[in-house]
Amino acid sequence: MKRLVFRLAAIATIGAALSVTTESFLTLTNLLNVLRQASLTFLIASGLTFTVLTAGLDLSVGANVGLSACLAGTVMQSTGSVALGAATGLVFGAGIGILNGLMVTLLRLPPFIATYGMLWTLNGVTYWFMGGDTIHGFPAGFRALGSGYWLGVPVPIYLMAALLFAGVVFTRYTTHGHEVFAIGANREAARLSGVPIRARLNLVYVLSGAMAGLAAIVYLARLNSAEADIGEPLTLPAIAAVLIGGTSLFGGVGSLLGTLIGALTLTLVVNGMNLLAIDASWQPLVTGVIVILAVWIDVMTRRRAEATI
Amino acid sequence: MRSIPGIGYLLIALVLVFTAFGSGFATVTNGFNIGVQSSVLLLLALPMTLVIMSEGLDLSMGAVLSLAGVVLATLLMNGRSLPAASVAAIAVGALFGFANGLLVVGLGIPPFVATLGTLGIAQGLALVITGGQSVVGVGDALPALYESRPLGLPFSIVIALAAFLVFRFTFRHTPFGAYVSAIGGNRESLVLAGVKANRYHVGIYVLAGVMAGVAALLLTGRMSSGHPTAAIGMEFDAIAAVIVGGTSFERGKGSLGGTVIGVLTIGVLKNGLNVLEVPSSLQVASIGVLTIVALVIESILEPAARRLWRSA
Amino acid sequence: MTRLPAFGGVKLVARDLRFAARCSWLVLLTCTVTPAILHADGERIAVFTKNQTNPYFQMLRLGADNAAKQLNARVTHYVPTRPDSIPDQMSQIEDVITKRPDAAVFVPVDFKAVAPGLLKMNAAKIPVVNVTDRVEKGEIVTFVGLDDYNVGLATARYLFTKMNGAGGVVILEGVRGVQTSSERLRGFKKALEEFPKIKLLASQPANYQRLAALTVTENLIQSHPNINGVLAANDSMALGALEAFDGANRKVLAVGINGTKEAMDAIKAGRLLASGDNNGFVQGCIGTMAAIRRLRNLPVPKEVVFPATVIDSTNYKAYDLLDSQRSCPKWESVVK
Amino acid sequence: MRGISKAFPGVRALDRVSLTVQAGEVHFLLGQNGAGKSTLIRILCGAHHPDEGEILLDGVSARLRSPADARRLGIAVIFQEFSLVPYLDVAQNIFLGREPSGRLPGTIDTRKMHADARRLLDTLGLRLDTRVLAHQLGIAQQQVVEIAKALSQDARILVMDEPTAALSDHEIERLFARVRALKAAGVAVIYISHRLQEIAAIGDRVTVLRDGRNVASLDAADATVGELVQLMLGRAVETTYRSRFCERPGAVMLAVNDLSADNGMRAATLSVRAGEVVGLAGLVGSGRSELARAIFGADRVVRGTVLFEGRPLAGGPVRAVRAGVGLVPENRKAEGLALSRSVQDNMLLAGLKRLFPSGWYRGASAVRLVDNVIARLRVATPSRERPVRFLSGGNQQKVVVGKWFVAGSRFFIVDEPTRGIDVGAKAEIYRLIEQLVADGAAVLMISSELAEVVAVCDRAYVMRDKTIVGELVRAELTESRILTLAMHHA
Repeated sequence: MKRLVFRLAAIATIGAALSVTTESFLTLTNLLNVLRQASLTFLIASGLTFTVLTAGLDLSVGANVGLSACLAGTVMQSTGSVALGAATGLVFGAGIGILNGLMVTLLRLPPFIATYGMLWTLNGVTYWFMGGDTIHGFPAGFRALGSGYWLGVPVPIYLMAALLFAGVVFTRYTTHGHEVFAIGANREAARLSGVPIRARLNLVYVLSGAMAGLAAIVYLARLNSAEADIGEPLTLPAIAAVLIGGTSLFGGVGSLLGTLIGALTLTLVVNGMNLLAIDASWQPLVTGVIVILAVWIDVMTRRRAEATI
Repeated sequence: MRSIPGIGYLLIALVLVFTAFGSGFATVTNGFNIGVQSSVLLLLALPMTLVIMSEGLDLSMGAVLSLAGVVLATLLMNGRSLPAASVAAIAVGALFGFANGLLVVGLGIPPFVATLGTLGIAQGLALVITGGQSVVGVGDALPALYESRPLGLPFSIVIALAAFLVFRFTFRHTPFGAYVSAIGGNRESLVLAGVKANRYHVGIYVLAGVMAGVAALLLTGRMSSGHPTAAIGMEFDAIAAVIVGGTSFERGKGSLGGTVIGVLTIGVLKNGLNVLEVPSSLQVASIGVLTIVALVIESILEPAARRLWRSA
Repeated sequence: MTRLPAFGGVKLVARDLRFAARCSWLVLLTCTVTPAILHADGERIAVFTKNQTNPYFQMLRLGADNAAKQLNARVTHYVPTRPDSIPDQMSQIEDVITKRPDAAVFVPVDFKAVAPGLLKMNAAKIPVVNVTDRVEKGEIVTFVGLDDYNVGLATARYLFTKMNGAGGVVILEGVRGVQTSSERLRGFKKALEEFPKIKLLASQPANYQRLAALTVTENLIQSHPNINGVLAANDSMALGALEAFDGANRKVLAVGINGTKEAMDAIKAGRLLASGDNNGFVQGCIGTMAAIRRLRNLPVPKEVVFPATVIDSTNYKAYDLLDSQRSCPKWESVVK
Repeated sequence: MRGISKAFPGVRALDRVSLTVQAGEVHFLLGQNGAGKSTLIRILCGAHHPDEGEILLDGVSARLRSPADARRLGIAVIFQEFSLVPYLDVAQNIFLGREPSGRLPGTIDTRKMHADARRLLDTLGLRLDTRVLAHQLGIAQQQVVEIAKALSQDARILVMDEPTAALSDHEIERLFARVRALKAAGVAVIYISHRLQEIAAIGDRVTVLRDGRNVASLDAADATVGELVQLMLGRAVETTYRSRFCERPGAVMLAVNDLSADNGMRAATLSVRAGEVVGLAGLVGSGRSELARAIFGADRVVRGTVLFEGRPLAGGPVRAVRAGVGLVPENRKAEGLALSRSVQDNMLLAGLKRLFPSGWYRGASAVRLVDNVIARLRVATPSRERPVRFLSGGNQQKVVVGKWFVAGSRFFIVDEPTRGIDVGAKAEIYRLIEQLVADGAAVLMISSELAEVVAVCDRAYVMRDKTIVGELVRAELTESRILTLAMHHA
């Protein structure tokens, strides 16, 4: 818990600084706007958190969102049924997750190189499949999922809350959740305690893929169109959110609440930069610095912890 | 490492297929085309081989190359001499290489996250310096050098060959090559042998940065301008070439010769697909699939060697 | 209804392989048969475009295909593997030169950086028609494209008049450093000078991407409650901005440029006010026709610049066609 | 080396140990596992730093801060775990860090390096192409290359840790000839081995360590095997090992028949009955842990069968745990516990499937069970939330055993249960084992402490060269019988 308090304090300071410098920051609509943007990053980052908990990583989430959104959009257009389209997106997202899982478990490939190869393969397939076309014009009801309001609160925020709840239940109140943490903390000890390593790793990568599929549907609704390069700018912020949230790359330590806080922190910074009219080309620089800072803190806390063994 | 890795046969097969189907593929000019196009990639893939052999990864090479190119072009535009501007570009590369080294070796940050961070920083700097514009007016010293044909070969091919020979010499005939394999294979024994392992480990990343600077010379000469996002994504082709060439992530297994074959395989694949007029979107997917296939082959061959080792 | 690209894609690949086979057979033939006879028709045109992802270039490629079919020539498309990648386009130019196409329709990724590539094509005596982004150096048969400055100016003027010359407006720029976005921005700024009471609240780049435009606009809405108009450098960004305003339950007058299919639907539905015509399809047609005319030694003007027309709810019908229904206008009707 | 002390969190490895070695002398260093031998060696070669004490070279205090210092001072070490780099060839491995410089500055004279390497290997009687990569070598060949690597440093002090463990008689003879030559050349050799008969062959003096303290230093001539064994074992402080032994063992719980596995162990046959504590004794490298891992399914079985309560046990640890088998691994920190997680999380890990078959984890019942086990095993921890890394060695071991309590295991394989644990906690572990067996469970205990095997086990199997070479029933179970079986050479 100590780690989360430290991160909440960080958000409060950024928020305070912004509210002082721009008067439009501390308005309800802006806060809701930040929450909605953060909820989209959180969608992808939540699935990613599980892979990082097992000391692995899924670099293909961005490309996964791109392909799943295009496929879902195409099916939605041709069959006219939103449900079928959404199902396609989720199924394809999870399917890519299964492929990643198999590469990590059966072929025992280092997770980040396997998913890095998958990232470029998916990019190629999406470009070829779309061939430059875009699919647009989805029914209003569906678009509400992305940009609609319910009781004055943007819909994606409910989705974020539901996902957070499901994630916390999974990590704290299911045996599989505990086993995922154990695999990350000490994989050999978990194996020798009868934890089915392969099954859990596959589960984790399927979750990551499925979350990317879900995010694809929400982006589809929010953007009201499917384009080939929709997923390209999403991978780095998702990884940054997980790391800023305190989930350690070395596995076994972290939480979904932390990832949510990470997503919020990142979105706040970008929102702040926009409000302060800072040129957009500074954003990759700032994100890069934040990622390194977050991981450095993770390494330092880990070193201090290890010193006591 | 001594025998031709399996990928050598794939390269020969590709060449045969493209010669049969693609008209104009098997001509001298097209051969030079492949050579010129692959030379920049080889300059990135050579140091990337050493990085991967030391169980690391450098995602920032593409962005650092673009940044170095932009710095080079800006200096040339303001009238600086070619040698001075070139030294500055290579210095920028070395600086980012050193930063990567510090983050990975000094602070112990996992390599791909550290270099993901520096990628963002290098790309950000390039965008900020140029405001997104490409930098032209680099004068004619660099383009002339690039168009020159020492020994009858295009300049960039000569540079790439020279780089390969230098790397091969240092790898074979100086301790550096053995130490890189030791850092990946059994780092503790290197330390116990009294070698300052950290120094060499940082050196690997500095070398990657320097080569990105050198590659920037070629790319800026080729485009006679610098562009902030010119080489984004090239680091993936470099990593793919190294893996396809048989270098593995564990235990310091690596071969520079294999990497050269990997680079040529990708060069031939791209060129051939162009000559065959296959839709280019398939080209990106084909390189991704090629990498995964190479990884699969390696993981199948590998366990045999790994089991022996574990029982020792 | 958009045709399903998946099947189109497969068809494309099959046709290409057949084409490649035929082509190699053809080359053998040309080595034996004197080349002059061949040039009567069936010329081979190489079409270079910037990326796979922007619908504008997809329209341009369709235009080129349509023109080639009409004039019995053959077209092959070269698109960089990585969107907007300069080295990729350079490599493709070099590869294509070995294939010795009869002519090239060339949309440079970066109008300054790809000059060496153009010079190589000039050296190889391949006539080049420059489309969309005007190249700085190198010989070109003609330039076919839009006067981005004028279309920016006309579109901005249209928006400001609809806002009866008053209120706050936000500009969404394209990819910084690309000629089309800097020219269109210059046009927007010129229009602002003509309407003193229009206040420019903010001007941010959104890289011609819909998602970026959505996020940037959402944030701008927070800091500028009184936005009345959105001036976007292309349709994707305009529609992205509209999504943001929908998300904030607010109405706004928005205009874009390119006249894409999606913009037509939005204008028809009354969501989008207007779109500057930069019809990629017609540019593809005229560019290819110019190349073919040059090969058949027919007169080709130094440049073909389309007038700046603004498409709105009154005249969108002429542009609201399905891809399949579109066909190239006659050369004489466009080139005066 | 005078008055060397070194403590790691939880255990005191060396307590004011002194060792004096003359030039031209082969000095044997004896002691059971965990007696502090390898820690002393790591201090000598600069890998560890002593808490107290100093190292004198030719009477002068030497500054030994890093391996580089050690090498400069002419100290060379052959470690037990191999230090070869897999993808470098033999010559590169031998001269790692000391490559002969070539004509140009900074380059290597590869021809000379390979020639020197071939010469060294010849003196050790190994016909080998020096261009072969290390990962392609057999174990014995790797061992010889390690020795060649140490000899090539023409060191003044040479340390050899179990050099002959995997060598044939012929290769051992060549090695001894080489050692005698070094002795004549004035090199001081520190030789660590369990093969006491080698002392007579080349030894000059012997120093015995036990539990991190000097026990005795004497000339090789007047040291008999029996006397040395007594010194190594010493009279363990009278701890209450076991009150009563099992008279009427129950049904056969575990039956292993002609078992071989991919980790090198081969053709083992043994059985364990309910209520019994069966020992598995043998020297380092005799394959005991490998046998345990094969039974548990941690390593792949190549031949033979494992029957647990009549049913075949195959398919990895998942099936073994579900069937009721528990493994307390030799290396607690690496294979037994997740150090960063709490006592409760560690204890529950193996039993999750059994306690919550539905998959829903109920905190309340979990807490009750863990508190019950903590009380029963008397685990000294301020709270069940405490990360295991802060516990002492003994308590960490109790948490591992507790893990199998929670999983309801009926058969416990314990590998070196009391290693690196202070004497007081050892008695607790023995009481625990007795409690397990009293409840009808069965225990297969691997231990290198012969006194422990004799005092705790109902009967014991002895292993040598990766297979079982004999079984000693209760009556025959004495330390010397075990040792002779374990060391009897060919």
